[in-house]
Amino acid sequence: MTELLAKTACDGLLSVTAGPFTLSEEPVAPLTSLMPYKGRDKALSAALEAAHGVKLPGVNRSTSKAGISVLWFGRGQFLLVGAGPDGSLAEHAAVVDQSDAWARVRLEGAGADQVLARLLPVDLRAASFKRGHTLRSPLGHMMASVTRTGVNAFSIAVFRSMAATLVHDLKTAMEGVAARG
Amino acid sequence: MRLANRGMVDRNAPVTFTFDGVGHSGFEGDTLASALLANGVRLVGRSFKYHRPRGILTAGSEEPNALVTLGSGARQDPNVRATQQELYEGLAAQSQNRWPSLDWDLLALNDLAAPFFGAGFYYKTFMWPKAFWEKLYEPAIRRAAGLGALSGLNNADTYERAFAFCDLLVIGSGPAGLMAALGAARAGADVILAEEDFRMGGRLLAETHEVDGKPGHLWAAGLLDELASMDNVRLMTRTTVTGAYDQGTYGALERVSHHVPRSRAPLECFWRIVAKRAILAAGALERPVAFRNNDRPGIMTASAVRAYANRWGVSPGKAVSVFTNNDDGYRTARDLVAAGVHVAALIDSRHDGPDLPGVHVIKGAQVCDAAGRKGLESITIRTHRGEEKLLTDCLAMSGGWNPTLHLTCHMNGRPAWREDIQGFAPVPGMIPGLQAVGACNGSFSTAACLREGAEAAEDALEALGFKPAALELPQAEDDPFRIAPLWSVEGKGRAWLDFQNDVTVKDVKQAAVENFRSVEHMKRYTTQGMATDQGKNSNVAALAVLADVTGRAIPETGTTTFRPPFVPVSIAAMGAGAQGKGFAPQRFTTSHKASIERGAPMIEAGLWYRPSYFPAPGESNWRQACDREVKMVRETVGICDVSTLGKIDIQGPDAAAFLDFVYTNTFSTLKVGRTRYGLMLREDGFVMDDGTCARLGETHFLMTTTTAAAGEVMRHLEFVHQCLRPELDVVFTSVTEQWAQFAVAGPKSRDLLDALLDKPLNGPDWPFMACGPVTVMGVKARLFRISFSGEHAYELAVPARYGDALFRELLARAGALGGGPYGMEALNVLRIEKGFITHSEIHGRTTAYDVGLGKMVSEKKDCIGKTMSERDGLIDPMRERLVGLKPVGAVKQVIAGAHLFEVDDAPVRENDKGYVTSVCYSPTLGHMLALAFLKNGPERIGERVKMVDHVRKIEALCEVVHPIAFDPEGGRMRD
Amino acid sequence: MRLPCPICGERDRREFYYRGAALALHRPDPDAGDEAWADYVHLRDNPAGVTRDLWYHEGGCSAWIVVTRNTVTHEVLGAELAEGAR
Amino acid sequence: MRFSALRILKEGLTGNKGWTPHWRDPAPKPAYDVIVIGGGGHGLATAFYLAAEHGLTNVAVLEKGYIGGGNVGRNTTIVRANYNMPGNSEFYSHSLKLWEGLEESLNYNVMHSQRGVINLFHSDGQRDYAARRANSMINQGDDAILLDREGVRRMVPYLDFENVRFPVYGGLYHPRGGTARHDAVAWGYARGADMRGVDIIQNCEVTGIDVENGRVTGVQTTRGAIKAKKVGIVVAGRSGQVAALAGMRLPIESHVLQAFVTEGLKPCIDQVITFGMGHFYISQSDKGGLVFGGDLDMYASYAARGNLPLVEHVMEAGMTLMPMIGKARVLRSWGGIMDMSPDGSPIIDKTHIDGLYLDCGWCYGGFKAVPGSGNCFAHLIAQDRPHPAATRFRLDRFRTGVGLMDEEGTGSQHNLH
Repeated sequence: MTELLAKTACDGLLSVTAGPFTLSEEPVAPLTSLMPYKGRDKALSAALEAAHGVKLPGVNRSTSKAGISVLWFGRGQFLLVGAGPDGSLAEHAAVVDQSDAWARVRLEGAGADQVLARLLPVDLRAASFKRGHTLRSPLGHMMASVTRTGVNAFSIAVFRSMAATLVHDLKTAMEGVAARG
Repeated sequence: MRLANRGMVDRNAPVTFTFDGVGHSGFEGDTLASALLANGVRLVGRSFKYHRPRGILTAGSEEPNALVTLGSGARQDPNVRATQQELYEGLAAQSQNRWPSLDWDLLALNDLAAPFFGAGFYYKTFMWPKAFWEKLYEPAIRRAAGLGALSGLNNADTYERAFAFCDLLVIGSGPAGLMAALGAARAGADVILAEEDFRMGGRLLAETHEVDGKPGHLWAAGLLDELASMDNVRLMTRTTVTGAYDQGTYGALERVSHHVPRSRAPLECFWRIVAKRAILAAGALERPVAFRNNDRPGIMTASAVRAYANRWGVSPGKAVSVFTNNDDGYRTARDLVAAGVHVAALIDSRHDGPDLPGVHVIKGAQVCDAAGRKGLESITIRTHRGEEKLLTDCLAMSGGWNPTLHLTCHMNGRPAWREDIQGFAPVPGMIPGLQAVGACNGSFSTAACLREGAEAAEDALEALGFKPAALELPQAEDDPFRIAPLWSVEGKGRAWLDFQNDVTVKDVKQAAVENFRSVEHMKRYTTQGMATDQGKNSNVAALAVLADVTGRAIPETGTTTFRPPFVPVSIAAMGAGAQGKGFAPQRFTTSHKASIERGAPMIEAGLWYRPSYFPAPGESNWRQACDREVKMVRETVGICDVSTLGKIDIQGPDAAAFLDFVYTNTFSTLKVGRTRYGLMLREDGFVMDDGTCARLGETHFLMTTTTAAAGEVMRHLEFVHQCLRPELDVVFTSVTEQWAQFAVAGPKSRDLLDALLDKPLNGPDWPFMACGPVTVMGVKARLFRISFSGEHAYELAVPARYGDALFRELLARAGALGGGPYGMEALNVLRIEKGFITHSEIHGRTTAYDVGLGKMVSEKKDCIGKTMSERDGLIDPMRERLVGLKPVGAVKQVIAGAHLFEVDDAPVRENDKGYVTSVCYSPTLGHMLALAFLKNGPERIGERVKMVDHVRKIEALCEVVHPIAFDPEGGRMRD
Repeated sequence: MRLPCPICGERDRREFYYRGAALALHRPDPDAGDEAWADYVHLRDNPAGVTRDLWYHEGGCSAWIVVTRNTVTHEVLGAELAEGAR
Repeated sequence: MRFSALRILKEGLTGNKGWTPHWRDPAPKPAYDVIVIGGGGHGLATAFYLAAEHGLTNVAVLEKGYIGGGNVGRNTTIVRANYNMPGNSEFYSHSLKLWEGLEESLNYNVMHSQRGVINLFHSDGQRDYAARRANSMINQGDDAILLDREGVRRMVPYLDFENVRFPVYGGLYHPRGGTARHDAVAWGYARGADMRGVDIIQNCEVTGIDVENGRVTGVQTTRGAIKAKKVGIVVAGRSGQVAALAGMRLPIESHVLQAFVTEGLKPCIDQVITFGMGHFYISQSDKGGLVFGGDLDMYASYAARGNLPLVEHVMEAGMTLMPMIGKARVLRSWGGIMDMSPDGSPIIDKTHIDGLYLDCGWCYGGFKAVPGSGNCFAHLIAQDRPHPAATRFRLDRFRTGVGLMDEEGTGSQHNLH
């Protein structure tokens, strides 16, 4: 062997469909945790904009431009998605590679919010949780990051090791909602 | 008896079903109860204690008598209310709590012995002889008690849980609920309208009142059409709101497919509805009147009789009589006459009741007895002229109405007594944000319900910040509610209050005589209100009887209170998803698949699955594999996935100061590129966790935790930082999942790595406890020279995507060197041989001092837990402290969980000297080994103690040895 | 039960871990003496009424928060981040 | 009146007209030798043993509401003596022995049913701990049997033995453990105390504790001042408030514990089964309801009611372990207020005030402790020295660290026990 073959988090698990719903794995992308040091949020935002063209988002929001996005990811934490971090960021924040830490899936289909309503204790109604909005909340028993990516589309991430449970739980919910017709 | 041209069942859709094996037919739109009544079935169940024959009492979820079992096998469903169950083709119902049959029930003998079975009789007997309680009395009582039976088989249906959010939750779809929902919906609020029934409309479906000049149910249908067309409205039928909880959270049970045999949809869904405001429009429940033998099949609430006639087109009898203490009973007589049913008489306990054309109204009279054991045949009427018998096969009784206020009591609020309705009504504010309207607020006329519903919508809209929309109040009856209290009819014999639990007026009176005068005492002593209806049919009357017998007014005697759930909810619904694997997430390492391919049995460890051992050809048990794997690590090289250990990336100018504060030992002095073992205490001074911590850069550390405590440690670090030391400029995040990490352990580990890594290791750069970046086949990796086996060992970490490939590569290379994978069993033996502790030893009750690491608590600095660890009781040498044990007597076995004693002492608590935490057979040393906690242990090395395990009957003489049994100098891992 | 996370907004109780009275914020000095330390670790005002206690938004943003709350009615009166609450 | 089958027969034949109050409702006297604050199970038992074993009959039990209205009437009725730690070990052993003679002592059928308690374990590590605990029980002179998987299957075949998450490795079986009818315990002790001359005074809330020169002299109540030579506080759930009347701050945090009962079902669960991994325990009442519970709601509360997350967690644990109970419907849920102590074990001790005694901190193990607690507290009050079975329940153990009894190993955070 001359090369270590990479596997995705949901290798062999996806995609699945039930009724109008499709669950598929998000394409592999660099994921970087950015945790600004004391009082460095603005500087980090400026550095991000200069290097990647996106600013730091507010709480429960994401910013994106040209395939690069930044998700609010919790208290004092952001997730840079889609580009390796520019070296300038480390001056203002702890920069930690998390590209392999998360299983990321995409749930699509009319009524997808009803599928997530089986698992997430948060209000996902379209009026209050719009495209680009993001939040941290437990999906079933798993700490998750959920982002609305479209009218009927969500991007969901949980710890990589829990990929099988994530797929199982979402599939069960999809089937339950689909069976009601 | 089915009535022509009445009701809302679909006469073009006949449905066949069976009850106790007998075939019957009904129509779509029937409940099992309405269909049974239509087929003339009156005896449907037996009571709990006296096994009295019982019929249908009500037309709703409060039914105490008509409980049946549906289905069979794993789908057997006991205690289903026939009054709520929708009929479907092929439905098969069985009666309950009878033997050998519903008709001939042996335990009906209990009824004859009733004088001896009064309230609380069992507290006074069955005491002698003592041993008979468990052997004779209790089994007999248990067999006689209970209602339906569980199948005993694993649940085979699917259930789900879901969350919903809204501005306004409206509970109940009668006139009040419909107006409230419409008012709020038109103004643009997000509305959920929840209705227990399978059809919306509430009481309007059961009455003949007109609303806005048309039949009430048609008015409701029109309004429902409008609601159904609105995006901001969710109509939920078959959904009972079961509980009111804090901050506007409501529990609700949706019976999704109980009416659809073999549906693919879940059977039930348990909802958690979060509502900014709620309107309770749950209506009211009619109360029975207590009189002698008022539990005969055929005696029903008047509103139920009316509902069966109007909604289902069924008359429960051929000659119906009515007994009432209020005007409402007249409606039943009126509607029955209109439907062509013979009304034998209307008995009004009041002298001033109205007249009703075509009906023989007997005023100032009472029903004082009923005859017809398995079905009503006659009643006895008492008037000022004396008693007379009346032939009747159905008695519709009305003792007045109780507002369905149950939800309002769920947060400890107490309702208030209202003389005008002779009932309890909610008080505003019992549930923050919830307003009760209509009948459940004690306002019984249709007009009042419509008005209060509309007004409550306005109030809610104002609170929510919406501008109310136009809403016209429809015209409807606004009759006053006139009632004169009548709780129980005087006379001999037993008059039932709580039908299912067989609690009679006599029982309540006897309880009072025995000084169970508090309403709570009375309920607990008589079991009144403890049946499946939770007192919905009996609480107020029982309270009234208690008030009467104790000479107090009703409000002074007590109040009614109710706890969740409003109706019983299946465990499967509220615990949906947990059956099988769902209790917690499963966590899989990247090497899982490869380990399974090698036949490794997996065991769960802190949600992770880890290989127990890797069986080789010819091995017939785990011990052979384990011994081989241990030998392999000691002699060549072994590979073990250690990714499950928690890994926390810690960075910032104050990272080192932070670690100095959370660890007992010092990390600010650690050099970059080096790793140090650290010990963490809880603030109470006991050990929380241990692990290594690597300094990757001047301000960059990587902390390792045990697998089990990873979450707890993360939470602790956040606590220490945010709550105790927020001034520190440090940030951290878990990187457990980012890295797949493998131990490469054994004398040949270096050889393996030199061949595998892109650049061979330069020895002097990689002393024991060194760490740093390396590359593996072009992949950036991290290498740590740490050891949990006592051998020269490394841990190699790569991004998780490469974990599977690297594990396979490592196994191939180890195999070529005579090594291979090792599992948890071998890992455990390796660490016991070395005296390394795990959570078997740091089990939350041990200190650093106990585990021999007292010196790791730095004297030069403060740290979490330091002060409390210095308490007298925690530094007493006579504490149980860590030692090794080696069997030296005839019995060569040691076992975890055994206790330690002096050799000549009796093995009793007073002599207890300690206990064994971890044991193994050491293939390296050729005997069994144990880690144990022994009083003053470290001072007793070389002495002998007795190990006793009572439960597995093992006693062994042991020598106390140093916990590090193998290579105590540590040369093997350092060199 | 729902709690107002100062960062995420109102969330279900199931997202939070409970630790106990906010007294935990006031860790004594190492040399404060046995009494002060024993009190800090063990004794509680434990009011039947308004209290301030510490919760961790474990399932959400990971903030430790101080919630002002009534232990009798479960009414929630407010919440603030623990890092600024001492 | 003595209760017996014969008495029931006689009363039944004569119209049940001869029954009399189980206890009197006397007005408070101006002074008593001993006042017991709290008419719960522990308080009533204390009064009973003061009278029955120490000859102290000039005793009043003061109850704010109605007797037995607190935790003795809102628990899951489990009685056992299966502790591991010294202190708890001898105390619960003592208590269980009192249970075994309780019906005879009280002439009241409390339906103590020694149907056996099984604690399941699911890993080697848990088996080791179960064995250690079982050995502690036998060292104490109590009974314990370590069942293997097949042994458990023979007794409770309906568990999900194939569960991949929590494979049943075996169980710690305690044959003498079981259940009792909770209310009857309170009433039986009340009747027994009353028969011996104790005044049980309901609707009498203590609003002050009178102390002169470091010695207790009486109490202030909603029914007036009452003098007393000695006062015992035994009000678990409200210990902090009552102790505060004497200027004391306690190592107690009050928490809500919910419990559940289903509709009546034909017999299906014959023992008490506990599933430690899911914090779940269940038995079936003689009436047929499945009685079960789980962990605390986890937040400080005096509301005596809980919330859905914990409810659902308990149901999940039930469905995980015994999916055959899925169709049982939960009829009622309730909550009790628990005195949670920093090591999960109770306190029976003197206070810094002469003549004032404290019995509290029962966490959620108070029901099975009722006879033992009453017996040992009465001993302490009457003799001014601890009962031999309760010497370790000292108030100062948290300060000194001597003799902590942290069965769970979770440390000083009150709600984790």
